Amino acid sequence: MKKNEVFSGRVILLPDDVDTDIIIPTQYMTLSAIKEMCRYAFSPLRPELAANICRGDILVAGKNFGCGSSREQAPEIIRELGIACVIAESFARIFYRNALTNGLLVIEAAGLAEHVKEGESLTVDMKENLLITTGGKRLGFAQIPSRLMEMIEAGGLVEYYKELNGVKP
Amino acid sequence: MGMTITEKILARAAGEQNVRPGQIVNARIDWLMTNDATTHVSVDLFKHKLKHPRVFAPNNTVFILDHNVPSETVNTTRVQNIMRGFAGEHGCILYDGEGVCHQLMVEHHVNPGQLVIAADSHTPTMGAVGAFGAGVGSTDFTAAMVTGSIWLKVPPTLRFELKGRLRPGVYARDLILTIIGDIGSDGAIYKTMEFGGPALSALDIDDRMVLCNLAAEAGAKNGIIAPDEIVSRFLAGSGRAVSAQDFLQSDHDCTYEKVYHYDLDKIEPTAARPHFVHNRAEVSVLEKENIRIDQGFIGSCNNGRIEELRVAAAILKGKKIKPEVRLIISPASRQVQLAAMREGLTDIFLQAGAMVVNPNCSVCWGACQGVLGPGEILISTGTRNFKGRAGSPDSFVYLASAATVAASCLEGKIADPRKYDGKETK
Amino acid sequence: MKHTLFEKILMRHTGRSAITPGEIIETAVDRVMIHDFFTPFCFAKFEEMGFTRVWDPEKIVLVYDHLVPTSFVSDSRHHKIGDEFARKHGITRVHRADGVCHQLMPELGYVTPGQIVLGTDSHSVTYGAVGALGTGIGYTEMAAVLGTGKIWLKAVPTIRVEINGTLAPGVYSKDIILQVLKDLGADGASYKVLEFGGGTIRNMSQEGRFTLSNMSVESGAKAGLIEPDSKTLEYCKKYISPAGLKGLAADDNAPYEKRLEYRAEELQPLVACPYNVDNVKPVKAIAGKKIDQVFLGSCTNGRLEDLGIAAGIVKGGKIHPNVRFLVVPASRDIYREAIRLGYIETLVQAGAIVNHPSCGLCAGRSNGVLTNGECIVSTNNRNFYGRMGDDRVEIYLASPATAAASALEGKITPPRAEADGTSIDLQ
Amino acid sequence: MIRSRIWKFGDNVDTDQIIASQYLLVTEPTAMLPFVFQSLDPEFAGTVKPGEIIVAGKNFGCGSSREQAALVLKLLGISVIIAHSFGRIFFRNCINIGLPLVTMEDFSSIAGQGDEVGVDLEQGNVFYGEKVFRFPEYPPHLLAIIKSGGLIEHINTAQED
Repeated sequence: MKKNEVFSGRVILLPDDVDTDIIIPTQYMTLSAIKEMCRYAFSPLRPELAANICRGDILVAGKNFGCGSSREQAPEIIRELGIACVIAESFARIFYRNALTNGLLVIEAAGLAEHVKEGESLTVDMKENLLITTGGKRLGFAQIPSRLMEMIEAGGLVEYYKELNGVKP
Repeated sequence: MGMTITEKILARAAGEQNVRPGQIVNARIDWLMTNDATTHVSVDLFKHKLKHPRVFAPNNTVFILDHNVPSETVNTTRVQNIMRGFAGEHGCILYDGEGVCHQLMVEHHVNPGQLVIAADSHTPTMGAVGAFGAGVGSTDFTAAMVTGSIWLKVPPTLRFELKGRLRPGVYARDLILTIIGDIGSDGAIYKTMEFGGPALSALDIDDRMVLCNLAAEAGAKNGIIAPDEIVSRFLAGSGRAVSAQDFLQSDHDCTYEKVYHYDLDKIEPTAARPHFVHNRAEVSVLEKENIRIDQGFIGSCNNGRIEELRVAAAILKGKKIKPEVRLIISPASRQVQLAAMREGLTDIFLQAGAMVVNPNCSVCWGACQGVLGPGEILISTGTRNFKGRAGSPDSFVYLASAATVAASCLEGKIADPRKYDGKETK
Repeated sequence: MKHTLFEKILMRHTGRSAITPGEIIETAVDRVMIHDFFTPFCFAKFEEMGFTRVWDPEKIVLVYDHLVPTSFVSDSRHHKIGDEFARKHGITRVHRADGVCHQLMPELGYVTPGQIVLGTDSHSVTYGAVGALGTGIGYTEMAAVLGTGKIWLKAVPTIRVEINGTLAPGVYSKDIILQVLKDLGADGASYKVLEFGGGTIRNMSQEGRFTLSNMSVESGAKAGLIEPDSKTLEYCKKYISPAGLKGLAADDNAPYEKRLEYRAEELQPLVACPYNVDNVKPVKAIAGKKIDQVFLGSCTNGRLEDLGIAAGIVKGGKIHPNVRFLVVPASRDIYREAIRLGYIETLVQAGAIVNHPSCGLCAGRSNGVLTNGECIVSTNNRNFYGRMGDDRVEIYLASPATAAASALEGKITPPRAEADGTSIDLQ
Repeated sequence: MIRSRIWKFGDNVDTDQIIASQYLLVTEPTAMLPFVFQSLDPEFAGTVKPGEIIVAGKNFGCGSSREQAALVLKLLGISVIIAHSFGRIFFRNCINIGLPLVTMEDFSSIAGQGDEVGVDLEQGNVFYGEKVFRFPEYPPHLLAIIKSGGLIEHINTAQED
């Protein structure tokens, strides 16, 4: 994900307070690999959703997305499913931080949900910090602090320290 | 011609004067029992297959939740709720998480001379109080619950004549593992294992339950010991008066298919290697093989009573188990749990680093609590060590006495308990 | 410049004489805790990042509590990986079956007032009850902390929660935090710190205070701090001297973004209803709802005082036949002390199923999971979809007193049934 | 007359090997089938075909009284089990659910995995290559249960008349 990129993707609409027990229920967290957990993502809320997510889709949610447990499998699974970015009115603190740690682009923007329908395309302009709906509605969002942007571009904290510790790719 | 105690019980239950081995009888049942591993199959048959479903004797039908308590999956809870609903609907007795099924039956219900049928293979435990106890499957159980009786082939009896006295650090558990090592896990198929002889005067109810319970692992239909003064004292202690004519004894001129003789002075601490109960080895031999262990378990209907907990506490007192070893202790019933707290045993276990869990089948059942991962090694006072019994198909279970389990957890490898001079001798 | 307790702790660690919300600082960490659920993930990231040794083995604590005793074949792998990492890096503080991580950390002195302590669990905020900055982070971030001993933190505004007066009988610290969650909402303290104070807090036992800090995260809070005092000193006496508390107090009229004021007398027994922690109602409002199970335990309400309150209520009574009453003491020492005081015997005689200290059902994987259509009153801290088995199990979060009263009646019941005058007395 | 391929098993195959405890507490029996013989022969559950026959040594089905051990073999389509000897409760459970068993000493040392075997339950004959082996008649009361297709069916008819 480069700094000034412009990309678009299919919208998936989620409500307020989507907690991390919904994103990945506890009983699947001892599976040895993130890949194996993906098919259970969101199962308590929408059991059919995980199987229908395609690479490049965009999650659009209400307030307090990712509240609850600090389980980092939640953002890791969302990234593994190929979600390009998560746009929510507000994020729970630990989820937001874990998302950055995993290089998952998370954008806070209010009032988007009323202007998009599930399945519609949405364009994200990281240069102008703009969200553009198929209906032509343009919504701005706050600039992501450069320190956090670096993390996302580096692909997350692991890549960041790999470089720092001189680990050969 | 005289009859054995088992033949007398079956004759009485079938309303016959006398019975012979091989004869088929239709026996009236005094107690029926089923647990959360088997009941849902019976309830399904009762509700969907039977044309005229009704429960013959609800107040003699006991439902016990003990195998997966507290429930580890939603499936288990659904199955357990079927059981709870049925017991409530038909007025059967229900124990919900109060302890292991056979322990509760002996503690609260079964009397000498009675006939007990249960959907659990360790029902021979009832022989400790001079009753006939045999295990059946869910369909048999359902039929028995509806008709109140069951067809049984009268088994020939093998007599185990016991003399002498167990030495310090040696327990009834070591004796029965030695016997099964001798006769093999099919050594008593379709037969009764009757234990008797002068040694019995020094074997209390706990020891007798250990012997009769594990008879199932030699394939026996039932295990039994003629009731005596020790049994009547035990029954009085739990508020049950029993008439003398229920204290059946084998006639002096009864016929035994075979008689085995055991001198208890010669018994050594014994274990069963994975993956068979008859795969016997002396603990002193295993000690030399430096077998590292991951987990120890003290509990089960065979070896989870206050007597075992006293033996384990005597060894663990003031010491600590190896840090990377898990020792799980499950009192066999609520009564044992309360007694262990009052006698300060629980505190000793907690100081030693053990886990003291709720009264249930626990690691012996191996499907809910204390489940082993691949490659892990368990030493257990449970009833079975079959492949994968306590979790992963690639895990290993050694069976042994509570003393051996406690000693092994102190050393992190299988160890002979006698060096801890088990002050708690019998 | 006036500062909150949170800002004072950051200043103490960075040597700065002032700090304002929004500033990002980097600070050393006094202690970290990793529990068994995340050992495989955390340590794999640590290796992947190319770290070869931990920054300081003395400052790392491993606690096995979510998967203890094991329920599935895959569980012990998490413990084996933890043991291996501890052996390789000389970590000696490994607790394999001693109780819940957030109870052990303060109980064993691994957290003391004024420290910064991180855990791979969102309820690490519990440590705020002894005046320490405790907060939860993800396992990748923890891997980086293991390698560097440092973390970046954003200074955030503080919300002051002031409670004065005396709680009515039957009303406990759990009811206070449920009231706060009702007023703030599940994200009311997101990117903020809660600071609890006032007369009611000063009179509250140290154990009661842990419940407040523990659930501050349920409103999104980064930390839930309580000014350490003589009670904290008594609780941590084996590990700190009075000097350790110097300077650990907010300045008078420190800059709070918001103040919540409560009169303790006006509070009543509350319950968080499915499926959100801020969906809080008076217990009276839903009294009478049939229940199938009660869980007494967790790092929120599994302490000695909680077991004592429940024992007082069930003493001489019998748990309702339709209810499974599961009790899990929060730590080994609490379990021993509760046995010595007779609490466990009373609970078992009433029909409770008492288990070895661990997260128990609160971990939400085994240990008493329920099916859709079933209903449970529980003293832990979360009631989301699927948190205790099937995805629509109804979980009602309440105090140990409400839980015990409900277990007796077989339906949701307030601890002091004022309505019909029958009072289920406490001790 | 049943004629089919056989699956060979050794001595002392206990019911934990047939179906492990952790798979028993399910409301839908078919949920157990993928795990049958998981610890002994993981291929079995996926490759066994309806009608096939199990041949085993001593003490087949020893151990636990779990009737699910008999049920899962019947649901997988096993038509008959021939063994040197059976665990007592397992024998009873198979009869009760209408899964026929044949006790025949040392047959397992003759027949090999995958061989063809024929079984005539009424006449009491087992055919292997050119050889014919007799096995003892069932006692009358067992034959009655087998004929009605199982114990419950037997009770239903008995309660009728």
